[in-house]
Amino acid sequence: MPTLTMIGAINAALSEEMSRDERVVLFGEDVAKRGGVFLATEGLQQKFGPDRVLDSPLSEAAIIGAAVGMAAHGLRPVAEVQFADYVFPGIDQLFSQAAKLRYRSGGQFTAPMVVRMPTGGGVKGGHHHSQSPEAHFAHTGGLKVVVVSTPYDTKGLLKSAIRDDDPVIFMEPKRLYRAVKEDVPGDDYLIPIGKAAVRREGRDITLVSYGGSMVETLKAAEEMAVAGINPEVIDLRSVMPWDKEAVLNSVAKTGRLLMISEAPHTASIASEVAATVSEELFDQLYAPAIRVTGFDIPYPYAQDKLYMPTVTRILNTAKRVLDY
Amino acid sequence: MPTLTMIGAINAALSEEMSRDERVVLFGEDVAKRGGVFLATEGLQQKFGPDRVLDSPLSEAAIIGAAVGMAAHGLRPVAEVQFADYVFPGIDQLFSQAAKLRYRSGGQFTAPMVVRMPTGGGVKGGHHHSQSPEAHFAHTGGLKVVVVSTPYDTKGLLKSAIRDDDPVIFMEPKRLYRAVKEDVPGDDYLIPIGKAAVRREGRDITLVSYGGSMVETLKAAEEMAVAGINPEVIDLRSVMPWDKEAVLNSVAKTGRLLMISEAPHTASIASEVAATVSEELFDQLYAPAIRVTGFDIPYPYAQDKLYMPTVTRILNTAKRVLDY
Amino acid sequence: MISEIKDKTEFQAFTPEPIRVLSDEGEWVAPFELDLDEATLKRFYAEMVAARMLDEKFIILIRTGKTSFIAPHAGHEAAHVAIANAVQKGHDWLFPYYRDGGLWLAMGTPPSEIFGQMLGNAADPAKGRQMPSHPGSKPLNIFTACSAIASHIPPAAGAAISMKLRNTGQVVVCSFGDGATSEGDWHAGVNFAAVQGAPAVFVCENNRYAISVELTHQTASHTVADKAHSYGIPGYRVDGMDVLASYYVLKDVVERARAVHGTALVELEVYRYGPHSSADDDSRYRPKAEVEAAKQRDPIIRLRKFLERQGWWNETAETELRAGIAHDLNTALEQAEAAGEAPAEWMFEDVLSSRPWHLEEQRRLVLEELR
Amino acid sequence: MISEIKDKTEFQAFTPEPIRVLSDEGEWVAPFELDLDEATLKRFYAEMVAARMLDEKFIILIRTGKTSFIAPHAGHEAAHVAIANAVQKGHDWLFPYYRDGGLWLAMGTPPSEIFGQMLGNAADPAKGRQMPSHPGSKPLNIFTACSAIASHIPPAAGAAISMKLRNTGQVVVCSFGDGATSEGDWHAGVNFAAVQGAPAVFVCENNRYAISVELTHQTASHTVADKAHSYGIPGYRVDGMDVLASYYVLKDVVERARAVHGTALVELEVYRYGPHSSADDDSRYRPKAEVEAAKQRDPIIRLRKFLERQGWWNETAETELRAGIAHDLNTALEQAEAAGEAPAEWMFEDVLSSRPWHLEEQRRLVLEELR
Ligand SMILES: Cc1ncc(C[n+]2csc(CCOP(=O)(O)OP(=O)(O)O)c2C)c(N)n1
Ligand SMILES: Cc1ncc(C[n+]2csc(CCOP(=O)(O)OP(=O)(O)O)c2C)c(N)n1
Ligand SMILES: [Mg+2]
Ligand SMILES: [Mg+2]
Repeated sequence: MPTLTMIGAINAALSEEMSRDERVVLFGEDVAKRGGVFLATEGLQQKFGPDRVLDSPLSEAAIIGAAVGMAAHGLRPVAEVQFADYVFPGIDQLFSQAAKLRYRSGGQFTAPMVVRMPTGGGVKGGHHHSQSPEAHFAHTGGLKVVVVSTPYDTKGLLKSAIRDDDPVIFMEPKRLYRAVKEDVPGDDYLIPIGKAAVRREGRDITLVSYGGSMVETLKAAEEMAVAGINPEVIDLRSVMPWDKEAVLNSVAKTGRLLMISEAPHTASIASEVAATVSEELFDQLYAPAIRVTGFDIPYPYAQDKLYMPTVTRILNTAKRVLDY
Repeated sequence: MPTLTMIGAINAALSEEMSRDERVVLFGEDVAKRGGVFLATEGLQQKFGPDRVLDSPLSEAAIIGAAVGMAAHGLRPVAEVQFADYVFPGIDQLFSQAAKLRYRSGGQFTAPMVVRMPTGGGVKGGHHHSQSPEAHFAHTGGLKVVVVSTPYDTKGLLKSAIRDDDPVIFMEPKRLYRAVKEDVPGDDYLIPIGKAAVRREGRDITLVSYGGSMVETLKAAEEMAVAGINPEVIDLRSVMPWDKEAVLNSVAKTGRLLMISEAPHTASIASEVAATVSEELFDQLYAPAIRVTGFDIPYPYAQDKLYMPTVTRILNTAKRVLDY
Repeated sequence: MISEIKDKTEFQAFTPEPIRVLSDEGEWVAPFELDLDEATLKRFYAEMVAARMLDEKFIILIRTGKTSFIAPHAGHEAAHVAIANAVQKGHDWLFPYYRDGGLWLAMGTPPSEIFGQMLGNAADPAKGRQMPSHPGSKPLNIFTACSAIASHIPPAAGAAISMKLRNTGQVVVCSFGDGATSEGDWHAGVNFAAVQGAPAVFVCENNRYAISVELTHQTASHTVADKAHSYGIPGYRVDGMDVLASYYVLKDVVERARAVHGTALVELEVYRYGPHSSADDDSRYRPKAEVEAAKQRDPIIRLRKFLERQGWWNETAETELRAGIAHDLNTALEQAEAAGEAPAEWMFEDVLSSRPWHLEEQRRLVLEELR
Repeated sequence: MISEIKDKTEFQAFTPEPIRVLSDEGEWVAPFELDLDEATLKRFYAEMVAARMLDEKFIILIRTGKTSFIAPHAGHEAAHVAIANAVQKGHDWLFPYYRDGGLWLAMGTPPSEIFGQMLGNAADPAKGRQMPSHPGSKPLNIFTACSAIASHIPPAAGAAISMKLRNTGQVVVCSFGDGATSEGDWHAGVNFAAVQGAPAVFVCENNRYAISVELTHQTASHTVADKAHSYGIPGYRVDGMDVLASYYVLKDVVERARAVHGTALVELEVYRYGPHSSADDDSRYRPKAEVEAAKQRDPIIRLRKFLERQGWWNETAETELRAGIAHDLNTALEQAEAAGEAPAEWMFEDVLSSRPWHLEEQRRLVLEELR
């Protein structure tokens, strides 16, 4: 079994899906000749030719919007937005066109497309190479939203996204691109969109996270384990739809929820999970559901690491939940 | 004291602020010659001349972005986006420029500007004349967000917004534009951004809402009162920052929260308020904090009224909270 | 395929004056010979009259409270009929906008479906999801219109790129107003199509107003056609109230797009006789005299004069034509009305390809409330 | 004021070839006489050398791990120096982008501030908030750069409209790359400025690449200058590695903008010698030979040859100049380094004009953690 980084897993998924289905095309800024600024699409233009892997002009509206038209016309486009922060010049195409096409046409036209984007902080990228905009997508009916955290999941989820009949936003925490290698089967496998993964079983507290913050969450969990606490760790993997069942089952068992995400605090996925758990497990919670999140400020360059939930911050907050 | 509709209050606030401060300029699609599609700016070009009230080209990016440049250069622009749904082609200007200018320049440049927009449903406007995008703004550090519900507040809050040193998104529920008239003082008064209003005092349950849904919330409160229940009703008025203190004080008293908003459910202002209250008043809640919201679907034309929280839906849900 | 292109070298890009074939009085003024037969010209005429009568019907729908919104298209009929006749129906793709009522009809959409959409009821193939005046039809490859101005331009570019990549022999024709050209997405979409050499024809129905905003406040470019320079594509300026000029230019450009994967911009100079929409009062921003002057260029009267000159039309034909259309429209409206309201359950369909738990919960909440 | 404009009618918009004043060999090729004195030309030269040496310093910062990102500007120096000398410093406003390192310096920004920004430390007047290579300075009216490509175009338009509405006699000069012209916001901003007749000069530093994407994949327009047609404004195509051509055209255009509230587009044809950024490897997408060929047009060597021809420059002057600049830059860097890290408390400043409860809570959380 090959061991791959997340970048390798993306490349493998794209390559396999392009071989399997000739309707799959890739495009975006720098994806073709250069193979992407992170080299996620390296070698694919050579392999599949310039009609299947295209460099687009520098316009996210053109990229996302063209994907809608291609998808409606029968292709299976995988568009790349170079950084999640740059989705905003194209977000009307996601919201007004991609998300609403099936609905507004009464199911006549659809937009089966994937928009890949490197997301999150921790790479000294400042305001515009660090943001985590998943809440915007999840708040907009008609989109699915995946945020990966492991190479194995990345391959299986990207393949599912490409085969999905809905527009899927596929978010790749850039600080994990080459952070770890893991065994990734060379053959075809799918991971369903909407299903969380239990990364660690436990009974004292449920830590729910996804994407880049899974790293600190798992580290914090290990430290807790050393201290004799037994946390359960859930990786949401999809944030729209998110796996309520998995989360509720776990919290019903532990009675405590700590929700961790590096996205800004207010009106976030973390808010949603915390509010839902608080509502549905009102009688089963031993402590308030608490969030450790990014802050409601532009992402700072100088305090790059401090913006995201640190292991210390997770542990401090977990202590509040556990001691409640 | 003149009695004014919300439209009248907007017009009065703009006119007074323009008289008071010659740096205040207005622009947007159809605001000048036509006086706005809802006539909010009627007569102002005649009064203040074509250099202070401008028709812009049809581009929200141009409108919002130009406001940033004008504000940085020393004007106090009040830009209009014709419908909140159309903020998305210009949202990168809000997020990348307006929201981050003060921060990224280390406080050297600022963007004291107001972006007015008619928001919300109930006018048979379908997907693109009905949305309530406030969560997107509140999730983005560097912006303030006001959603008005009465003519009196509208005048006082719009004046505060114009005088504010930060970019303020000023959201006007279009179904309330001419719904009621009320006494609005002809002289200068301000309502602070960030302060909620208690619309009805009570002790059995706290109903928190804002904007258009205040109508149904207050109606539901009346029906509850008839049935012998005594609800407290809070109008947030600002959703960023929102008045946590006012909400917590009320729920600490009633022990029950029903949060009502017509914006989509997931990762919303309602999620934020429910999550925060659940966290901070864990021991004082008699029942789970529950949300009645819009749905996670494109806004439908045919079921225009059904999309928004109806009085029935509010009452049904309140019953669940009260009977818990 | 290239050999099939009829090369009307008379049609130059970037002409200082709009290209015309018929004068306001219906005289032939083109430097080439008529090569369309009587039947075709009569069809153009009938389609324009039907478009106008559809518009009149829309106005009645509003007056009688049967619909909540219309975007009057009287004055745009020549543009609509020219586009419909320049494409291969059901093969090429259209990306229209809300003011394309006449195009929707001329493409062959059953009028009962049009009325269904206007009523937002169960007769609407789009299930009452959008405001009235938002054309769309999968069988006819009419990409369902979206209210957000110019947001359909990048998707139109994408469909055309798909046609080129897969060499399907199809063409995209995408229409929009003059105001739309100011949006960033308009620029982004046209640029992407052009740089890919995608078979897309972008058609501006330039009525010189975006609601109340005059073209001179919209852009300082001399013509809309001039904007084509920005993308290295030809830009044609055409009298859009001259159905023959519009048709000839569009046909030529569409076939060239098909043959050589060429992108083009066509500006059709039209005028909207009515207000912007049923929510508008155009007397606030434009003088009545201007409207009356524009009507002197009326596309229907102009073609009728030409037909009469040819001896191909008379009052009897006119009466018959109008009676036939009136009957068809009335029947279709009755049929649509009979379908009844869009069921509430439709509200939660077609959001995604299947219904996740959260939509299932939200749906149940509404259905319980209705029970 | 209009009478003050020196009317160099030699400078035509939309020329088929780029406007040049000096040949690659430093010969005068313009159809008008030199009217700049020795001191001015020497200043242009010194500023270009300083710009180049700043770029070299940036490369050292990256190599030594002192900064995390640079956007090399070697090859763009003539553009930067021309812009800085065409404006009234501290009166006019600049809206630069990340590749304007040389402009930042030529405008008179203290090099210690530049290095402070590059280090993101306490010496940065912008408090370490952004990635390196993001110029800005309130005292110099340099609108702080934003990474989001073309997002500064609408604000630049807005500032220019403000200047016109209030008749301040100021001009906006806004610079960006060739890739930026594809963004919707570019179009929206230029269009708004042009239709308002705002005193804005939009300057494209066209280095023919947007990271790896060649201009031919960016747009099919013949030149960037041609895009001006879309807005009814003049578009000038200039050899941007010819500092005199760039200066003369910009000066002319800036003064015209000031006098008649005119908007214009100026395309400066440059080349970037280095990779796109410290994160790039340009050998993946462009041949070394192309880079070497571009260097034959080097703006610094070219002006030096001209100066030498005039008898105004020699090796001694060169050595002195470089030693002086090196000393200044080194001193400035030391000074900046000495300032130390940006304090963590800065993280929660300047988000809003005051700190609401939620930011106060978030700030406390971080400060507690650090304690
Ligand atoms: C993105 C967006 N902004 C604003 C509007 C509101 N609006 C609807 S139609 C219109 C004017 C459009 O004018 P034009 O493109 O010339 O088309 P016309 O109606 O004249 O045919 C405006 C501003 C919108 N629908 N979409
Ligand atoms: C909106 C946006 N999309 C994508 C990027 C990523 N990006 C950074 S620089 C760049 C290329 C810019 O090229 P150009 O405008 O020609 O300027 P140059 O770097 O060549 O000077 C891209 C795609 C960005 N910064 N902003
Ligand atoms: Mg128009
Ligand atoms: Mg470039």
